[in-house]
Amino acid sequence: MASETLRAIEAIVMVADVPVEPHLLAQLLEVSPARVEELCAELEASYRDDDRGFTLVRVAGGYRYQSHGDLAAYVERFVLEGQTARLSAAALETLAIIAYKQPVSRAQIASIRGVNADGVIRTLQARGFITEAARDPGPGQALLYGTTPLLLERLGLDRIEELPPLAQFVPGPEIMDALEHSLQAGGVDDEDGGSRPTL
Amino acid sequence: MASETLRAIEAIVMVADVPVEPHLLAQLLEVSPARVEELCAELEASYRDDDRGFTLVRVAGGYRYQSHGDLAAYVERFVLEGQTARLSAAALETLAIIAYKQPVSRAQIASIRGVNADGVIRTLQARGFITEAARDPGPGQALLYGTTPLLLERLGLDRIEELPPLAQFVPGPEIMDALEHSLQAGGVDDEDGGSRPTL
Amino acid sequence: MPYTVSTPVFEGPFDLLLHLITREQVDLWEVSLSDIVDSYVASLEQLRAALDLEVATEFLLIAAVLLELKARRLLPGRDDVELEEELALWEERDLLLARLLECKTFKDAAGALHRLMDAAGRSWPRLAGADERYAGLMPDLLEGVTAAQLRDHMQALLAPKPGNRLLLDHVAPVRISVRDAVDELIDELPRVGRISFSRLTGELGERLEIIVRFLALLELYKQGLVDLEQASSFAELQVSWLGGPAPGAIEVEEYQG
Repeated sequence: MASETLRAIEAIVMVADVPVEPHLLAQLLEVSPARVEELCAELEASYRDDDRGFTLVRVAGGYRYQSHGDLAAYVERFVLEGQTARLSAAALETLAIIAYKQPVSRAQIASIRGVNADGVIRTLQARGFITEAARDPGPGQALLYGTTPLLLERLGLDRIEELPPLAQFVPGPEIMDALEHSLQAGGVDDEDGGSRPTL
Repeated sequence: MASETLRAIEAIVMVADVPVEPHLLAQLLEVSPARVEELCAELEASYRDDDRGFTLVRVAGGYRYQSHGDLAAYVERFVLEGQTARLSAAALETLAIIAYKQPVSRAQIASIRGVNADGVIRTLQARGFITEAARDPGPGQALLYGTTPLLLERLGLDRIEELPPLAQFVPGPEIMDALEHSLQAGGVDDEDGGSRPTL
Repeated sequence: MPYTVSTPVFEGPFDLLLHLITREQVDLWEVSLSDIVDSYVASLEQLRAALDLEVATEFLLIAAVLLELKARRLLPGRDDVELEEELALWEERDLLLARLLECKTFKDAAGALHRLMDAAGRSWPRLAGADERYAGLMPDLLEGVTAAQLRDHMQALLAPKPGNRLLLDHVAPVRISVRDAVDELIDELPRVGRISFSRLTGELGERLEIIVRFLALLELYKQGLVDLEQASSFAELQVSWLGGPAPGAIEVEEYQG
């Protein structure tokens, strides 16, 4: 029976999308960082002994799972064939926010999108479309992101100011729906009940 | 020595960010889809036997790694925000109707629930759980809604057919009787000690 | 709060009705139609501030069927109703039953979905994707992406969300209360003295209004303010005012909370 701490390390590192620092693991699991290092070494050895197709590696100050180097040929095939070529809607949204609001922090992006964007930010950064442009001078010293010359080049722009201006707000179909619904409900006095206010 | 194909499955699923379809794996690894299923079952069993903190699951038509459910308490600490905001009772009911009756129109949903479901439908759509699946071929050409692979992932199901059969939820005889009895019109039954209408 | 109706407890008329019927599961046979109808109408009154027109209509439609069923029960053996009407009532009742059953079925199915989600929610998927060793292999992510597309996304993000309930306070929901009907009758009956039920309700257009007025009449009868006579089972119901206290001084059993 594997220890709960050992299993918890596996679970956390498995769902993390960045390398997890041993200090963080130690804190989450209420053991010493040294113990975390020991357990990770234990896990790494057991994957090696079991001849798994993945490894636990220490990289960029933390632990992460990655596919075993000797299976690179398969992974390459998968990456080439398995992925869709287009950016996801989430990635496009995040890119749009960074382009128009730069420099902007992760927290600000998340608050505009309504969901966390960390994974997407990492992808965009890995592809060289965005970069860490500055640090927030405020207390948190949050990293601020901005766009790269590569992105401008790919969009066919010379300067970021050439981005198309944001138009005056035009209500989208959902807003129209909501308005209409409300006005409809307001039409109690309409005998025929069928007249719909047009906007 | 684990087979190369087995290890390659581990390596590929490890780098995937959506469930990997067995057909794709079969194609990349040049084995039959049935063989892929066998190997995945083997992997799943070996992680279980080794008491790993992660599992290989089949969900939404493909295989993915995920943290073991019994470690939720630890992973929660790491993943700061909850995976999903909770759905309201209204949203769940609407989702159930769409899941079981898809493709289904707004009007059909509203008629089952007895209330307009537009707001709830919009929420479910925004959450990515349902989508406009088709158009009614009839005169109105009403939009018909269906569920998405994301919903399957959230439910932990491989296919929508894995939902428990709806027949299971049809009210039992006690409820039927209660409903029927309560809505009895006329005084026929009142003589024999049934409920007495009181003013 | 979504701008569609979300009442504190009940999502729609079926929800409410199911609750009323099944709440006392211990002693199902004691649940009387009267209690259900009264509770239903009472809840409706409580909910009215939160209802919009469309939903209020659904609630009222069911209230009408319920009241009709109740009215029928109050007069056992009353068969001066036309066969067609009788059949229509049974049809409505069966329809209501069928819809209640369907609603209950999906309610329970929703519970199952909830449990599945809860169980699945205890695991988190791996979403890390391929590491940087494979980054160079990824297809051109920006293919087909234009600056205009970015602008469209930004604009969509900045648009106000229709999440909030728009002001509906100016809407007066349709109200039907037995108390109002009682007041009307107290005003009208002393002037006419004796009148047939059909004349008394002659100018009322809606079936529900007639039913409510009938309930009001029964209320007055119970309090000894009117007399009701019916010569034979098919005869017209005659209403006579027996005199009594000044209008407004009457305690009406609360139908509407």
